[in-house]
Amino acid sequence: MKPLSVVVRTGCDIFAWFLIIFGAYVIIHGDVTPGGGFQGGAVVATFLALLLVAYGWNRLSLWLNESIYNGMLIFGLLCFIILGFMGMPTSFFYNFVAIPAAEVAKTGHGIIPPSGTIALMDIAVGIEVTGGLSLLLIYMFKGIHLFDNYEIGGESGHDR
Amino acid sequence: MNWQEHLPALILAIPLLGAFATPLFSLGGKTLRNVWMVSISFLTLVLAFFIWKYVGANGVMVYVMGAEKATLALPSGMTYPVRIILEIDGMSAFMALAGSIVSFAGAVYSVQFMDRFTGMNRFTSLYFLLTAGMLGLMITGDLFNFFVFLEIASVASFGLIAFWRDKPEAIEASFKYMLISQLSAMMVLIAIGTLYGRYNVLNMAGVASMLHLGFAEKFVLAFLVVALATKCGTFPMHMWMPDAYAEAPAGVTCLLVAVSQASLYGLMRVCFSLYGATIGSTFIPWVIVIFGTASMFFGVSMAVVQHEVKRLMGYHSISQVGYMLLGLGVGLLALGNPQAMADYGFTAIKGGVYHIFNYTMYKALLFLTAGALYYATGTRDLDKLGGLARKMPYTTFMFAIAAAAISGLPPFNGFVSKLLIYESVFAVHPFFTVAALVTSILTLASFVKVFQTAFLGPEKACFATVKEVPTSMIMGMAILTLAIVLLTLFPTWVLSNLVEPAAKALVDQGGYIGAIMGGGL
Amino acid sequence: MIGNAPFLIVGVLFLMGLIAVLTEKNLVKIAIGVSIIESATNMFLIALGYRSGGAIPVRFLAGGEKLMVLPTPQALTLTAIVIAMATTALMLSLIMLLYRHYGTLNIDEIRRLRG
Amino acid sequence: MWNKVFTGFGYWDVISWLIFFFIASFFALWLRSIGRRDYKEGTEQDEIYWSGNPVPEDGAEISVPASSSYWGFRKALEPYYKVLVAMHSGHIRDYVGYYVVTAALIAALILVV
Repeated sequence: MKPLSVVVRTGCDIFAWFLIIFGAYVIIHGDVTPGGGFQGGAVVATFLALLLVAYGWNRLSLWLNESIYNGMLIFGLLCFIILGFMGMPTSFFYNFVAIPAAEVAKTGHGIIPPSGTIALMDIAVGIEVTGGLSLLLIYMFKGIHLFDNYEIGGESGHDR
Repeated sequence: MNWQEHLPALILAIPLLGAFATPLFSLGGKTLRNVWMVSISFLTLVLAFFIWKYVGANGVMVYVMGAEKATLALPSGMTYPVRIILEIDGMSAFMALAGSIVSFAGAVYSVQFMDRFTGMNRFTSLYFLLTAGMLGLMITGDLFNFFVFLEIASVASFGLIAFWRDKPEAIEASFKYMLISQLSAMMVLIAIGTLYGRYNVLNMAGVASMLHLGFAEKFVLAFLVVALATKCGTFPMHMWMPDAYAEAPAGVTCLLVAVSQASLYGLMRVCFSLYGATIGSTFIPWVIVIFGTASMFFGVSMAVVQHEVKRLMGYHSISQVGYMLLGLGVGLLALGNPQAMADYGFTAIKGGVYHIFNYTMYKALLFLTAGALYYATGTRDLDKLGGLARKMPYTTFMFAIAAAAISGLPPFNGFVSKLLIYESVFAVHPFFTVAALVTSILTLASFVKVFQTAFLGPEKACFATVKEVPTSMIMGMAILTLAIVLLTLFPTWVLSNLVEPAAKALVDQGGYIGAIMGGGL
Repeated sequence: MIGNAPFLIVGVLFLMGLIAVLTEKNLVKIAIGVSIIESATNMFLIALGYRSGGAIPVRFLAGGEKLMVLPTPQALTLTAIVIAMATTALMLSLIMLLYRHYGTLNIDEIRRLRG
Repeated sequence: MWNKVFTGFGYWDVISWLIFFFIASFFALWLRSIGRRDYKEGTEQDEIYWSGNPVPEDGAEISVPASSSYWGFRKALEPYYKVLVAMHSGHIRDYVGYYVVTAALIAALILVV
């Protein structure tokens, strides 16, 4: 796939970074506004989609590091389940950092009660989805050239 | 705080943790990942065993996710249960025990069976996701959660069936399964949505306590029965099953057997606990009985003419699922009538439930031996195999035990559950018993064929270098063989301690509702 | 009854998806059919969510005499969308692999497993 | 633990079956041990009889393939198997069709019955 024209590339260069900011905004405010981890993560993953379309795989693969996305995937998932485990003495997924509504009213934190682990889990899911969807894009793009390098059946050992 | 209260959450959380942490552990090399795989699935087995002990001693277990008190379903005077609630009664504990035994055996087996392939991190993660999805299906008490776990199990199994991605048949089987499975999952979701629209509750016990049979509920019942029957492989919708079972790696196929049992469990849960006495006419029980008889007979008659060993066994799974549907359907037929229930209904349910456990064990073992056959020889075609009994003595021995058990030869465990089913469905109509007996004979015939062509006969020159399979594969098979032998030797203990509590819990709709809604209907 | 219009559309969409799955030969079109069925299901859940006289389930906007509708169907729909996205991605990947192996997207030629 | 399993119409007892098997195998082994006295190892008696022809080296030439077993059964039930195999056509659209038809049938019938 050849890179697109310089106008498209410049446009994508500019907007791709704003997409990350917007996605991060959606992730972080996921507990109080519409949106959340998955939606924000999907928006962040659009960053890679834009660059992939604008530059093509050959240019992109020069500086793309897959293991970062892999790491994000694992980190997000582990954060999520560990946050679940941390509520364990009470119950699994218990919201252990939340401040009870009565105390919020006393101290006057504002109209939004702090949501505790929900916000943290939202961020964890956002990180995970970012990694996962970006990896999905990368793998599906690679899949176009999947068997170009080796014969079908290169992996031996099972019957055919 | 009693740690045993948290068992229902732990049995889901541990396989999920196993799945999520696998990439981390596979950084440490192959050995560490294999140790991780086996130890996590062993931990799951231990947890399932504890749950079964706890439920046997203390009755229904309830776990509220994220609540201030994990065992309190309705805090502070609420009328409806709102959180995700896990509910484990005898039946769920029984199914979870069976499923986690198979999962452990498959994990041990896969260590050396999958040794030669790349992408094992993903394999291990998906394997645990499949285990978690299966256990979630079995222990959840929430309808939407049921759908989510159904989808987790489905997506993981699509990935695992297509794991040998350079093999066209595997991709094809996975795609076919995916299409059927997505359609049925969407029907399940529409049914669940309708129930939510009618009753504003997603909890199974909550819905069951309010359910009254109307137009929408009848539709919901039809949709749920058809969709879940498809997922467990019932006759007119079974075509994905031999494809998927034949093409998946053997360690996965053995887990897929347990996953299809989880769908069967879902079907039974819908019929017995969600609808129960309000099921209305005898239409749905008859549908299940007819489904059962049809899948039993047509499945086995397709199996007799197959010449590919795993495909043959895939057709046998259809016919064996038919037995369970027959037994449980007859039980459902007798549900409204206490006299019939005492006469034959409860025996039929016991037979069906016992057959679930037996089937899970011996069918998983059969798939593992088939995997061992083509690990050693590199082919699955029975026309090419032959004379392997002297080369692979352990595999032969375990295959013989499993084949005798599935054909219902006395004294093996398959006979006991089949006997219970034969003698109880006889009371409904003798035709069903005749069909079941013919099916049993045809099963024996096709396994005699497999045994004769694969293991007996003169040794072939092309298999001169064949050796017995490696240790971990034999260990995996030995676990299931041990389970079969124990089930064979202690049928009374198994019936009174494993099967009867499960069957009682399945019939006892009031107990299932009461555990969450607090006291009776 | 304009209130029932969403359910009518759900039925029409579901049938459209089903017809696409049953009659189309191209694998990608079948995948689109499955996506249409998934959209129909999601729309069904969303349509269930609103009860007449309720307020939308956002915390700032509720209050006063208007009661907030329970946001459960929205949560269900989001979960269903996530799952649908996963299966769609997997389905498209499988279609790519099928095309690689069989050299065709015609579903009638992809039938090595039969009998 | 060693009790019988009552089914309502009969019972099942694994121990009596095992005892039966032991007795049966004892008799079988006893009969075998008194077998033919005129058998000698390493003579002509050891050789395989294959219709008077020399036995092939490779076992693959004298084994019966799985596709040939139960030939008569399949031949007798040919019309039945024709229909049944035609059902498993490999067309995914057929499979989805069976599913949709069954679902529609049951959903329609449950309202009537």
